[in-house]
Amino acid sequence: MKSRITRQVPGRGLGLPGLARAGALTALALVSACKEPPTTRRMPDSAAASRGLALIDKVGCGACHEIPGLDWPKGRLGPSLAGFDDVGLIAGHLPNRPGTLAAFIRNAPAVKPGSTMPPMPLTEEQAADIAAYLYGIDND
Amino acid sequence: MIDALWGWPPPVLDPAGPYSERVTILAWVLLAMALVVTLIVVIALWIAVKGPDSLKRKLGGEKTVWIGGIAFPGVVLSVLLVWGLMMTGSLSEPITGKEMRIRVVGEMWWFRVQYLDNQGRVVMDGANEIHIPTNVPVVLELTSADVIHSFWVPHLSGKKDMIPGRVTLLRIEADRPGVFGGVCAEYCGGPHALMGFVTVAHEPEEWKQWAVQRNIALGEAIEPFGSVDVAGALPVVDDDVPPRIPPTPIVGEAARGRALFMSVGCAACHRVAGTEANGLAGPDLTHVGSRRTLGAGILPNHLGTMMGWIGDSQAIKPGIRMPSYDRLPAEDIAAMAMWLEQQK
Amino acid sequence: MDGPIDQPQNWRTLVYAFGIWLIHFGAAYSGELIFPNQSAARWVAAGATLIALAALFWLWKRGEDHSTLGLLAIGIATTGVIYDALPPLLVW
Amino acid sequence: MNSETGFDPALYDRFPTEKQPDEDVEELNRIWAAPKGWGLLTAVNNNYIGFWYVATSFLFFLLAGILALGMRVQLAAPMQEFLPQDTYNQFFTMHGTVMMFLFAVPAVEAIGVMLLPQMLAARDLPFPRLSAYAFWAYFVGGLAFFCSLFVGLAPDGGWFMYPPLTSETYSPGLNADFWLLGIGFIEISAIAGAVEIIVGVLRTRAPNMTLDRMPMFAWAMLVFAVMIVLAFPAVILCTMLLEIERAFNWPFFDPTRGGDPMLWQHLFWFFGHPEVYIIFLPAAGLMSVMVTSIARTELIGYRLNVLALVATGFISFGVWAHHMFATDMPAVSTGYFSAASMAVSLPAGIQVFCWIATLASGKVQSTTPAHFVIGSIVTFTMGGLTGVMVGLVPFDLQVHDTYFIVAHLHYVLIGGMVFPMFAAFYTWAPMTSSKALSDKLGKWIFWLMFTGMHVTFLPMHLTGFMGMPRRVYTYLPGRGFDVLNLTSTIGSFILGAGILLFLFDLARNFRFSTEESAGNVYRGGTLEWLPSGLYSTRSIPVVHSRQPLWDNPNICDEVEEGRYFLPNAPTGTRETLITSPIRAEPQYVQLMPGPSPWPLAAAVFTAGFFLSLTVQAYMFGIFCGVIAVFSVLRWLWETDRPLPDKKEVDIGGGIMVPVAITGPKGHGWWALNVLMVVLGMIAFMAVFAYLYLYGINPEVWIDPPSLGETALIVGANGVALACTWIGRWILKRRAGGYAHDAPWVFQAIAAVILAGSLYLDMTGWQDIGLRPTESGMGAIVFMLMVLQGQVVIISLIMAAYLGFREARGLLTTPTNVTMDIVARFIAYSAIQGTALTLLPRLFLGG
Repeated sequence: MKSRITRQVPGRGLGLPGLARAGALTALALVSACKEPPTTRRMPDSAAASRGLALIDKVGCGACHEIPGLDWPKGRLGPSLAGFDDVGLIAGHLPNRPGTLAAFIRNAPAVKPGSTMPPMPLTEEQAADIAAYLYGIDND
Repeated sequence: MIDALWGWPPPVLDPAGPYSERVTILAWVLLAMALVVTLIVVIALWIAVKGPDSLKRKLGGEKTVWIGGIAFPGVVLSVLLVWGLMMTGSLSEPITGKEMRIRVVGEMWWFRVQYLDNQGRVVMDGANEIHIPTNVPVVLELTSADVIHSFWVPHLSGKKDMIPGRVTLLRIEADRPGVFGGVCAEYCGGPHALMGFVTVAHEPEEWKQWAVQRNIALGEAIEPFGSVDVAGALPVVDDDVPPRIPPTPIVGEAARGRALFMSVGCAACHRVAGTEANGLAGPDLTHVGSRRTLGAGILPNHLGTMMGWIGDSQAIKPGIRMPSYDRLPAEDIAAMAMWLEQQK
Repeated sequence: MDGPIDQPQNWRTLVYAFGIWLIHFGAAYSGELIFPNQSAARWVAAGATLIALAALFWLWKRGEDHSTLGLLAIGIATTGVIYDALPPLLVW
Repeated sequence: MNSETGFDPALYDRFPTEKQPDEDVEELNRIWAAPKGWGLLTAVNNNYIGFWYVATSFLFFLLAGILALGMRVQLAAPMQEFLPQDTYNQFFTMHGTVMMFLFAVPAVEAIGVMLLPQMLAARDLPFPRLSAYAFWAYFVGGLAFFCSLFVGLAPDGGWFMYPPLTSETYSPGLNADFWLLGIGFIEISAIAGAVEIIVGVLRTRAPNMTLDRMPMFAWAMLVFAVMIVLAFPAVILCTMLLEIERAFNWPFFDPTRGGDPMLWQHLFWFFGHPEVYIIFLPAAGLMSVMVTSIARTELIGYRLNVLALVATGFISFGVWAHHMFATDMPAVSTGYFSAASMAVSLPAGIQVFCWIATLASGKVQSTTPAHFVIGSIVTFTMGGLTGVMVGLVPFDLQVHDTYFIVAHLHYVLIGGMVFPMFAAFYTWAPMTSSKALSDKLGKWIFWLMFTGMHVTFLPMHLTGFMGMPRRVYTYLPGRGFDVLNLTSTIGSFILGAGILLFLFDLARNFRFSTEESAGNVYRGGTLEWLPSGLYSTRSIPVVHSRQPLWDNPNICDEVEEGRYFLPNAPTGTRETLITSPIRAEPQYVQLMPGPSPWPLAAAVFTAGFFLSLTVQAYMFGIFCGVIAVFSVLRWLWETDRPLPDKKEVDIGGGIMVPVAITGPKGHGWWALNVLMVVLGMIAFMAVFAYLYLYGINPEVWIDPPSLGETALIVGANGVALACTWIGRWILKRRAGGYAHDAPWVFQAIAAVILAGSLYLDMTGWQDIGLRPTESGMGAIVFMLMVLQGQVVIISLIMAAYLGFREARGLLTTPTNVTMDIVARFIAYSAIQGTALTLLPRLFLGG
């Protein structure tokens, strides 16, 4: 039942099997080859994203996660969120969609029973803003 | 959050109490003086270098030195000195012994806070957070457990060093409720940069509630917030007061967290009143769940940050004495964090 | 400005005046060091100030024709002594 | 009074004399020639030592500047990881320490060594081998100290090194020891330099250059050197205390055993604040000299300026505790220091307005030095004004230890010292270089540095108001500091670019040369612009005004033709003219030592000694120490030479003066007195430390040993004192004859008695159970004995040295310089021993 805390590369930390990740990347590359700008896949609202970063700072998500754009803290208890928009599944389970992500941020154990990520003191709108920011992280 | 306490307007120029207020007036006058004198010197230099000959001739003699270098500074300095000394006098009026007393001990790299009764006995322990009522002068007994630190809440007062082997006294008073940030101002090695705390000023009624919530029984004979006498704002507690009962019932994960806290080593350094955790090296965690910050004023305090702090405090504040518990499974850390967050 | 420094009267006045300031300062501060926050320290300071002012007065009377340099040195040293006499008066 | 020494001023009218033969110049060249090749390292002439000294201090300026840039990058944004925490803590400690101790003090001293002999028209400084030793100790020790950074052992306790953070408990590594090591060297070289400068300024001026005609720089250096002599002993003592606490666990600063951490702060700042003026005053002296040449007119308020220098020198000793307002000093005490801090601003104001008035009275040329000088006045004024602000206690308590102070001190130091130094580089580089620096490039450099300086430090005032403390390796995001810090970082790189451009200018134009010089580019009026070689000027002119070169257009030719004092080398060796301290009347000709490898060896082995102690290689340390002492004695061996046949020589114009001299007129007597003042100040500071610790922790004081024992010790010291006098008396009685053993044997007996009485003192305290490791009292009482032990060891070495000289027949009768110095030093030891014994045994015993 217990998962060890690991300091691993981000992809593995999220429990995404290497093969599936490679496949997803290939698929993504194919898709982006025919579509115009790859960022249109999910178009985060930039105002929301900047509100999201401020909230991340204020709430202290960095205590557990390394998050691009956040100088400090860079906690290592949870997985790094670098390259988050490329991740197919949240916590290895849930489809990586804005609504789901926001719900997960706000109350992870409710969305995914057994998650060790605790509920966060955030409103729904705030969680949505943070989700918007996380989708804006582009490490490609 | 503490983030909001800094920045604009600069705390030094944004007083929240009678002591800092007078200093702020002095600061503005001094700034104006500095600006005016700088302008005078710059204009004089301009005349000396590029100015018309008639002005140059007036400036180019010993008279300039007598007026500009002796008479003018003499007057300005004398006035400032008299004002500064009078202010020093009024800010350091003797302590009557009737003020509310709180002891703050500088430790590498956090602040131990102990609320004292009017006999000087500790009635409640805390860390990195000082709660005071507004419009009541509070005398802080400052000392240090290791090296020299310095206590500074710019909104409320100037700073005072915390020196091992000595107790220094600092009076603070807030005239409006609010949350005011503070820092250690004397270099104390290692992560000195991340050693902060918050001072919370409450309306007196609210402060009283806060004290009551913490099981500090207010004695009947003493009315701490009467019009004049604020002596022993925290009243005498009998020595045989029963240990405080943690406010929330211990069930489920939290119960497991409590057991873990006792078994994995936390209890050796931390104290939680009413439990067997009795360590004195680290901050007292009896009311940790109600504190605004973690890690000496650097992180907001909630379940998530508590987990991150326990799991890898060294990544957040390198060099501190608490090790990272990164060998523990996340579930265990979550359980402990849950229990700690219940310690309101 | 008159007062050639190579004349003994001038350089001596210069050194004595500020020497008196330094001794006065040392005496007043020592008083506070030995009797911190006590009224005895104020008496020490008051006594030191009187002696210092008397010494400066003597320095002024000593030379018949003081140069401007000597007078200014005595003036600034006196200002300094008065400055250091203020704390026990104003800081209560 | 027209004469100080009985010299008839009318004799000056004989000058200029006839033109002297040119062959004399060749002899001067031969006598003063520098060794070739690697032998150049043994050179002691100020033209070389001064230049190396300046270059080394500038190297440390660059190194410390690079550290500053590293720190600024780290602070450009919140919570960065460019420099890890412990590296940053080492960086800021080293930046402060190197800038203050290895750059600022040595730099002004170096400029003094280089310029003073020329400005005073002396052949060289009075003790050239001492200068060489001071330089090499600084060079070797400074580099070794800086290299600790590369192995991660650099100190990290801040440049002020407050215990208990720096005590063994909280700084167990070698880092803090390296700080103490580095400071040890700078103490040695600063004191040596101060002795040199005091004697040099007072005794080697050109004839008739009275105190009223001395260049302002010489005045500033005189005050500077006196301040070093009075202030450095405090830091010498407190570094000794800390090192002994760290190495042997004597609790001077440990409050749990009756010590007190505040003792360090008092001792450190008693040195630390005068230190600021020690740095600023020489630069102010340079400013006064440069404004005259920039404005092409006499300095307005010359005497006011001297008054300001002297006043600053005195008052700066009453401001040290304004660094300590936030400790628990009584409010009245803070008032005294606040008042003195206000008073010390007055002289600074006088100087600034003297410069402005001088500029206004002349016609300002738009040159590079002019730019730097004006930039300096503006910047220094701003720093001075923030200084007045922090002199007021209530305001200081708010901004103390914040970035406001960082801004203040950089305004004062950059405006008051760095800008003047760059102006001086441009002004005096033509003196030592065959090519002048580029005036055009210089203006670019100025604007870059000036802009960079203000962009860096002006925002810091606000950063401080916003609550950012000093000495932080990082800061949290979202506190409003970000933009200001980024601005400061950008500014620091602009400043850095200016200095980089200066290096380019140096590389392109600077060509060190002792033969040819680029000439008097900025048309200064003081004597350093006379034509000169390694022997300085051909002949030493009679000075009739403050700007001799302006007032006598022919002076250069007259000097070159040998028409003044000492146009040749009458004794056939290196020599200079010693003049009287106030009116500069010729007194005698001093014989000077030439190149020698021994100062270099002494410096290297001194460095080896301290380094070995730091890394705890004690045996090797002792080995180095012995060689160092031997080297010093070996270099001294040649300095007190038997007199040449001629007892008196013609120094020009038929004026006869003696060759070499003993007693109060001699330059060696003056140097020894300065040294005794230093030792006396160390002892005085130790007395203060004793009384202070007693005042704080009287409960650890115990009753002293018996009065009988005390009387015995004092009696023995009295006998020793008598012996030193008897030895000299016997030597005098042997006038004309052979000295025999008695004179030196009496000195040796005196030294041995002193050692014995010290032993008695020590065992007396041990017998009543006092231990240095147990209490603050034990530590400080035994410390007094350590100090006495040092002078006793030196006394023993001196007595043995005297014996050797006697054996070689070098002990001349009826008086002898070495005998004079040894006897006086041992007598001093006896007096100091008596005082330090009596203090703990009689005063406040319990």
